[in-house]
Amino acid sequence: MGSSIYTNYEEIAAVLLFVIGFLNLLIQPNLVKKIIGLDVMDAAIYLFLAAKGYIAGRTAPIVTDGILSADHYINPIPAGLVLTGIVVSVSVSAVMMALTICLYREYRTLDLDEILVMLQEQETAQLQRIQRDEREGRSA
Amino acid sequence: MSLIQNFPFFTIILSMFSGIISFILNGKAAKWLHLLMTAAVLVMSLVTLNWCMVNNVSYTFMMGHFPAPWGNEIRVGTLEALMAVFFALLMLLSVLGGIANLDRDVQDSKKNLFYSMLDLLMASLLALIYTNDLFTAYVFIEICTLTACGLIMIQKSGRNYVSAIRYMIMSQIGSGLFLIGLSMLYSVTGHLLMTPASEALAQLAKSGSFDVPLEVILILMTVGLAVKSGLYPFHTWIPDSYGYTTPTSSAILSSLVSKGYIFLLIKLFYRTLDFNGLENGKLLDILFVLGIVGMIMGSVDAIREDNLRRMTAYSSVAQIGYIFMGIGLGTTAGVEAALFHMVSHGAMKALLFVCIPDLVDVSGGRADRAGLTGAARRNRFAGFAFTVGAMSMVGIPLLTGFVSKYLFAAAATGALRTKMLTAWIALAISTTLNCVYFLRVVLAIYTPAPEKEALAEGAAHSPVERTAMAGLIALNFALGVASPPVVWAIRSGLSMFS
Amino acid sequence: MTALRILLLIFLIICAVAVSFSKRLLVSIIIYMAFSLIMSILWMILESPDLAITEAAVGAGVTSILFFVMLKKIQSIQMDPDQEDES
Amino acid sequence: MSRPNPSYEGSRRQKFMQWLKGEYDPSEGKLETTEPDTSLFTDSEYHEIHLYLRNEYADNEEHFRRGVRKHLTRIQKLYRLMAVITAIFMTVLLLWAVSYEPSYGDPNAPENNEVATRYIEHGLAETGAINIVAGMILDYRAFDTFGESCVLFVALCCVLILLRVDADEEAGSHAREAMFDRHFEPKNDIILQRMCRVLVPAIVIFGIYVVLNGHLSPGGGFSGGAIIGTGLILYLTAFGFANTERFMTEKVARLFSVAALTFYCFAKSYSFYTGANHLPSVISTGTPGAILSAGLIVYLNICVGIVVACTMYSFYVLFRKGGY
Repeated sequence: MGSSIYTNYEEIAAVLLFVIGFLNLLIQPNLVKKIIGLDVMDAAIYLFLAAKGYIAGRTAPIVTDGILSADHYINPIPAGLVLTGIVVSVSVSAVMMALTICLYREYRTLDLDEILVMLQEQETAQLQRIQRDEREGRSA
Repeated sequence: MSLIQNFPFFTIILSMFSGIISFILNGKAAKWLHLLMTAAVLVMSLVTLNWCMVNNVSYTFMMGHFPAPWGNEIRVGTLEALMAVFFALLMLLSVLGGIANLDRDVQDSKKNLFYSMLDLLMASLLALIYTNDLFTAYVFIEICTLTACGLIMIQKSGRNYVSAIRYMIMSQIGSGLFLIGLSMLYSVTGHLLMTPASEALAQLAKSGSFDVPLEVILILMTVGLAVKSGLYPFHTWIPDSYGYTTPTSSAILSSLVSKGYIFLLIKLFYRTLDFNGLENGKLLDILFVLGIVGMIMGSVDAIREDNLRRMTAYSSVAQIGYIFMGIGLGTTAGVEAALFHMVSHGAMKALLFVCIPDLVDVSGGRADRAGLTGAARRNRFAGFAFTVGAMSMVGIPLLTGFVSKYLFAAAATGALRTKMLTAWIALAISTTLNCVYFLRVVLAIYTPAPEKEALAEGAAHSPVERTAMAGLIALNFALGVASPPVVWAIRSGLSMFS
Repeated sequence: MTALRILLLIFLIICAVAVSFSKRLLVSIIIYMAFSLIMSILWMILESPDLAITEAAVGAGVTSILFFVMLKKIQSIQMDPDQEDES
Repeated sequence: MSRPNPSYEGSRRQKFMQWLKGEYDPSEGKLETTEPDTSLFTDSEYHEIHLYLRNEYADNEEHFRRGVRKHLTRIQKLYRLMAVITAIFMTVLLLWAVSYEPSYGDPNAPENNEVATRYIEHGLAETGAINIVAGMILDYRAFDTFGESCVLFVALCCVLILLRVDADEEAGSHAREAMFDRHFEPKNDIILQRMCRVLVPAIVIFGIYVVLNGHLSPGGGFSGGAIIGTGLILYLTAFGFANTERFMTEKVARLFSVAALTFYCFAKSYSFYTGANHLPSVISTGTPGAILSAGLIVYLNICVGIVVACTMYSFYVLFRKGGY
């Protein structure tokens, strides 16, 4: 382990949040919580980036009093990247929410595992119906 | 700077603009706009390819007024132009090949949205091919993911919603891993453009600082892109997503979208993460092993599957395995073979996905093997197309699948001894398994089934679809017979790639 | 300042865990809203006012509204008598 | 169908073939089936019994359901275990990497290099924007930001495909959606309406201020657009569709979004084209600090603001009613 682990609280929190979001996204059966997990995961990455841009004792990158020295402002790049990223994550969650509504309308449940069971049932039943028809068709 | 050098930029902007404009057009106009746009992209990419090959240079194109470490830029070379040509060609043929099905499957009021998505997908693929900036790559990866999700759910049914949401979940995990890798890369190098970042990385490697983050970055970015392209243990979303949508979507998803991510990965390896340095690491070995496992397990899953479209989707898992195996060999020849296979797999899979619905149509909607008996006798042209695609997948000489298998086998000779033997054995096993499941279907569709003759009557024959299928068949033969120029172009493009 | 930072970070993690363990979806969404607001304060501390204002408008504002409207929609589908008869 | 070889049933070969074909027997391990004594029946009788039994079991919904569920639960348990292991592995990996990263607030960290320095020191002269972040995302790295607007646009397309109720939808969907929407309609809530009369103009004006001052102060097209969108949504919740549709219909939203994106596309293409070909650009940066300064940035912010406001409002409306 390196020494930065004692100073980089934001990054450590970001890693923990990333993993919490990741687990929510993967093993929560509920679709709404999955989407929140996705948002938490994205927010964690943005926290990581923003913490990277911070420099102790400097101010936000908005020119004040005409000072144009790099020693006076924090790094503007991470902020720009995060700004772009937030838009992307909103778009993605909106699409997932729309999909959730459609899935609910179709299957009457928000539980993805339940939905998968229903799908499997439908599929197997269809297959068996086809096979049965065929058998009866042939024996007749 | 000559006008021709602007063409890659024009193709990206043109496809984005047509995507935006399609939003207020009606379905028919949007369709024509899409076809014209793809044709224009194809022509412009061909001109660019010609220019690059004649001058034998690659150049960077500034997106704005600021040069490399400050502004965005794209980079154009023979390899990029070649990929753009093939992507545009396959897009055009896939859309034309499924056009009758599209008219049936997509609601009239949503056609313009569908074509808008296709245009933006083309734009994002072109941007992924050309971009020289990591963050631009991330943004366009997201466009690619969302449009692909739109293509899956365009045919509204519960099953497609489920596959779309599973696709989104897996893809978002991939994007998340890629983005956190990207943030770490930025935090240790301070650059987002590929070339300056790689210079900074070379300095870091020399000074020995940040060794641990560098390794983790490499793992995160590679795994992220591998998840998105569907490498073996992350492939669970593939069969559902490819298996049930409209055929054009399946063809585009399997032959273009996943290839875009793999191309980006190769570019990352070459431009930023130092491919030659990678040979010493374990990462390529892991990719190689996963590729091999994917080649075999994908084929086994395909054998177990009875539904023809799902079987073809599983075979895509195997083919992605081939590509990663080629990259994992760790030699330039391996990457060349992988790149050629990206093109040739695109041609084969587009053909298969486009012709399968025609066979299903003349079998009363049945896609299982028993139901398809005699389908090729009822629709001879589609049967022939399927046979060509299947033969190509198996690797019969004169067809493109043979060339890529040959290239893989030849590339393996240059690799380490253990890798060489493993690759050869895996190729042999995978080819045998390919034979089993494809020839089984070919035999089934040619088995006479007189009692089903009546099913052929209602089936529609669309001349446009047939022309597109003929085009794909010709492409398969052309890549098989006249492969040397393509291989030469890939080779020369790869030499100026990094 | 360091103490405040650490406190906010701990709040963030508590919120994220609470989202996954809360029984009711409405509660999870409100906790997510709180998560976004804390995030926006943190970004203020990290000297990125652009991000803070965006997160406050988007994360705590629009995304949460969309979540609420989605829940409401799901409830109204649930209450729909016609569909119940069909299924 | 020929009679199966008795020694074949239950043999390893048969199990392998079943596995190979991907067949799944839902009654596996649950039912004791005894083969009928074949000597008692003729071939055709045997066949009939066989068929009957198989149909019985296939139709036995409850058995079948439980079988499928058990099969899937087994997969899910494995999947969860894998996910947890991956997560633990990832935590360790990431923490390990973080511990070697540059430390917090370090001015000598590698990312504070010539790129960031130029953005700060020359940003005002080259882009004219006082807010350096705005100058960076809309001028230096404008291609990303154009892509970002397109992501929002694609998301809007996806939601439209999923939720818009069109004329060619199955009959009755419109009526059903309208009925669902009654759950949302306020019953002319006087408190809400009075508050909105005060709040909505303030919110919208604040949003417009944030958009127009994107290059001078924190904020910009995206946050301002989101604020305007929220204001519109509040107005809609208070006064209902009948009032909002006087000025905000689907056509308006669509035309505004497309016009804004088209302007964005052309403006940026012009700047990319002149930049790459080293042609002189007619766009001047103006006096720093004025509203109409910073070249294209203020116009691009307005475009982004329009797109975002329309998109957010459309999301809300589509989620609620599936159309305007």
